Amino acid sequence: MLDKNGIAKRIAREVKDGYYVNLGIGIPTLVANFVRSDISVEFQSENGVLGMGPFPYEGEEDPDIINAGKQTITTLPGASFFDSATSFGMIRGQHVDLTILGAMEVAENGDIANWKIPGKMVKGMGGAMDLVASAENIIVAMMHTNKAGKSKLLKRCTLPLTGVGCVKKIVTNLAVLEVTDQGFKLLERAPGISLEAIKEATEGILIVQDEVPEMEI
Amino acid sequence: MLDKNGIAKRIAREVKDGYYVNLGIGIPTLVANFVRSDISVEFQSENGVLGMGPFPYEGEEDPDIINAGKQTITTLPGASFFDSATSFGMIRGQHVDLTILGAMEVAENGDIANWKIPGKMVKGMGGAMDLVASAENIIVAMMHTNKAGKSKLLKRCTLPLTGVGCVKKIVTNLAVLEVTDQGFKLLERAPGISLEAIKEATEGILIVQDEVPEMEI
Amino acid sequence: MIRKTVADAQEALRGVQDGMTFMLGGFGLCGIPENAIAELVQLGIKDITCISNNAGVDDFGLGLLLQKKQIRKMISSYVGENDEFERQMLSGELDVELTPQGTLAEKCRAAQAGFPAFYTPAGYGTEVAEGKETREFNGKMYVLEYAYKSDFSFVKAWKGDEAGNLVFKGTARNFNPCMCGASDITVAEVEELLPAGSLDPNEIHIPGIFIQRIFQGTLYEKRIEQRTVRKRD
Amino acid sequence: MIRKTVADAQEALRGVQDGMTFMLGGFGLCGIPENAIAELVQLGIKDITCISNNAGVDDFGLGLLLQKKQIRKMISSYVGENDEFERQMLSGELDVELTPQGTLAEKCRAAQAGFPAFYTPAGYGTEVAEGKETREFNGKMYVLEYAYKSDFSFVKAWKGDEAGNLVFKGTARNFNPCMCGASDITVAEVEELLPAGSLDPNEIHIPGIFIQRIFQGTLYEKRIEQRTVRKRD
Repeated sequence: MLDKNGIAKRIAREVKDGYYVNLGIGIPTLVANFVRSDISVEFQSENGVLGMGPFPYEGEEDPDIINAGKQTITTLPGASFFDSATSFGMIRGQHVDLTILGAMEVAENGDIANWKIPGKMVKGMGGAMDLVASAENIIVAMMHTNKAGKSKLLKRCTLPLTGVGCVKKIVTNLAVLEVTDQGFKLLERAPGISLEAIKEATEGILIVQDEVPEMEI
Repeated sequence: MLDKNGIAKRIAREVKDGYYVNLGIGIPTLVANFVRSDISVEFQSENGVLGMGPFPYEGEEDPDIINAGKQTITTLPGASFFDSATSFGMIRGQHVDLTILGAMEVAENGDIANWKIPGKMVKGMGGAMDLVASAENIIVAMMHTNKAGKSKLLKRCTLPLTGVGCVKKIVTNLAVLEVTDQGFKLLERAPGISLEAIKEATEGILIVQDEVPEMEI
Repeated sequence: MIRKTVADAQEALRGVQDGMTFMLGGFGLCGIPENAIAELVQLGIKDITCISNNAGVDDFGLGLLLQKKQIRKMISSYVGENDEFERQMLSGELDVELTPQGTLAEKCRAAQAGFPAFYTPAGYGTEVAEGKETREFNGKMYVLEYAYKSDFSFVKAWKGDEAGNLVFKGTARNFNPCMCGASDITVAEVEELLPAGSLDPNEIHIPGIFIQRIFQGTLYEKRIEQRTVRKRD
Repeated sequence: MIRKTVADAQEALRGVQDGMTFMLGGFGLCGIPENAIAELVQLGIKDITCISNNAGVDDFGLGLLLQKKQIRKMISSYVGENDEFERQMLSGELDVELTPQGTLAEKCRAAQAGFPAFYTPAGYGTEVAEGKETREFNGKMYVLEYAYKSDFSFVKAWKGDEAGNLVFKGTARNFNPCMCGASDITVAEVEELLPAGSLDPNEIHIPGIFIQRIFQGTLYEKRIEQRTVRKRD
């Protein structure tokens, strides 16, 4: 079973040379740590920066330079700042090549829910609805099951949706899956995880064809 | 009868302190020369400059700094440059207080035609359609009659329209007129011009109430 | 040059009244109009509707207005990190309208640029689109969203000049430019107020035409929400 | 950092073909992509549709493509100052679509920012709105205009860096920023091409994400259309 860093590490392999990437809060943020150093990638944060670098050295934090998670950051050569309308112009206009975000639920039809638990938690959707409605290439990073052990890969989402039919790929602690017209197609197993364990943890239709290899990470 | 400078001079009196003003090509351009020096006014040109100054001194022309008439210009302290979408955002968003432009025809209902003579001249509307559709305060600067002696203040425009029901005020070589629901209301006569002469040169309904004073310019 | 300078926040906020709708720039606590917020607290204006991406934290930013129960309605995209907010929302004291972040930005920009409404794919098929008009373009579904109408915009810039021209710094830019000229009156507070002619006309982010009043702010705290650092090697 | 640099106009225009639609920046002859135009002449690409505010003059700018009859259709707001243009238009050799200037700018910006269409008051009640959908908002009539689709955008900036970031100068900015990222491929030519990190991230007008190829142009003529000056006192 993968830990959060393991999930991030596997997703990092989906990041290709020349990609502009938007990383959501949580596991997605960790992806930046594992991207190969021999490819060129720029990270966009929807609050208005392209070309994000690592966290600043202690004492060099600038309150005017943060990411969408409100963390202090730095910028790399070639970076730029811009306003929120321009930022979402980049997103809506599909100039960002890859969006990686977390989810509370994903359905076999590609629906995603990640912003609200009625009566319990309402923090808001932030930029997630814009991102999932616009991006051509969306990868969800999440645990396969929730804290109560229930599957997060469902036939239909039970929580209020963030977007419809938009998720293309999911990387969990157990598996890599593709969303197809027929359901979740199992592409890879996490190291040491059996097909049975994945089947058990997946409520939605799971399509298993041929041998399912273990992930390389 | 006023000449072009006279018309510009009279219109300059409509420019108030704190106004952002867009000047069209031709007579409107001359208005800048006659604005009182004790008021603060900024001129916008739709190709992307606010705070236009006078023409440059000989030898100081910069090909990268022009107005919408493609003339080399200078900028004053407080000026800014911006792109065309932002420029028309200013215009459409009614941040420009006064638009002064020329016309080939104006109708008694406020319609204006100034961009095309079918089969003869088609230079295009440039920014005129955006300006007349958006501006709250539009003054037309033109001769009262065309070269053939025909009235340019009509019951209905005969040329393709630039905008509908948008003109508020007209300053010609003969008169100052306001466009009202009832027709052209005569506000002022040019120095030495009789009521009869104005009536004769106006095809549309001319409303004359009380004494009509001579312009002060 | 048309002068937009006023002496201070007090003069800049002249005319604000109970029940008004305000746009406030900032993302989290980054780039928020600290002086305008402090003055709104001071004035005790009530029943405000705030259009702002976030609602501050418990004891800073818009949280200060929430503490005093001056806000009737929040229009935001993200309202986490604020216990008092959550309490007021759950108890029904506070009306909350959550809007996708890109939609929020564009509803401001639409107001600035004279667009009555626009089509965006964000929120299609979700509760955000409930009751809204939708339409297909090129095989994709879009939601019709309307421009905001508001009484005052309060924005914060890095540098500004007497003519109201603004320059922002880093990600403190965020929603501030989109909100300029998007309300009846736009009030800009800046860290450094310069004479006209001090800013390069090429480097101005927001031309002064969008600003009605500008003043130099004081005592900027610029609180950091998530101080993340790395150790030196 | 993602490198966008190519060696020259020849490499930058790889892939252009007969029958394509191009956006070209500039207002009059100010800020036009001189190198890209020269290369299009050189390549002899035919049946082009050009989206550009103006059509150049007889012997410069897009006038060079008109001379060689490479343009099938012009989409512009103003096409005066060009006898060859007028001749081709009146003879029916050239198809011309005239569009209000603000509409033209926004049709580009809409393509850049992923808006399929927008409502503008410009042209309502005129022949420009004939056959187009109209709609009332707040008592005012608007026309529905669609985003452009095009194959290449050719823009000209003052300074640029390897990452494709652009800075424009004066009114040579005009339509150039709106056209970046509004076509499948955006080619930027700059007067000065700098290493990444040379431009202040605050002062970048167009982030490199909107640009696919950038090169340093040569031999800019920057012809002035109306040389207006005043005498020294």
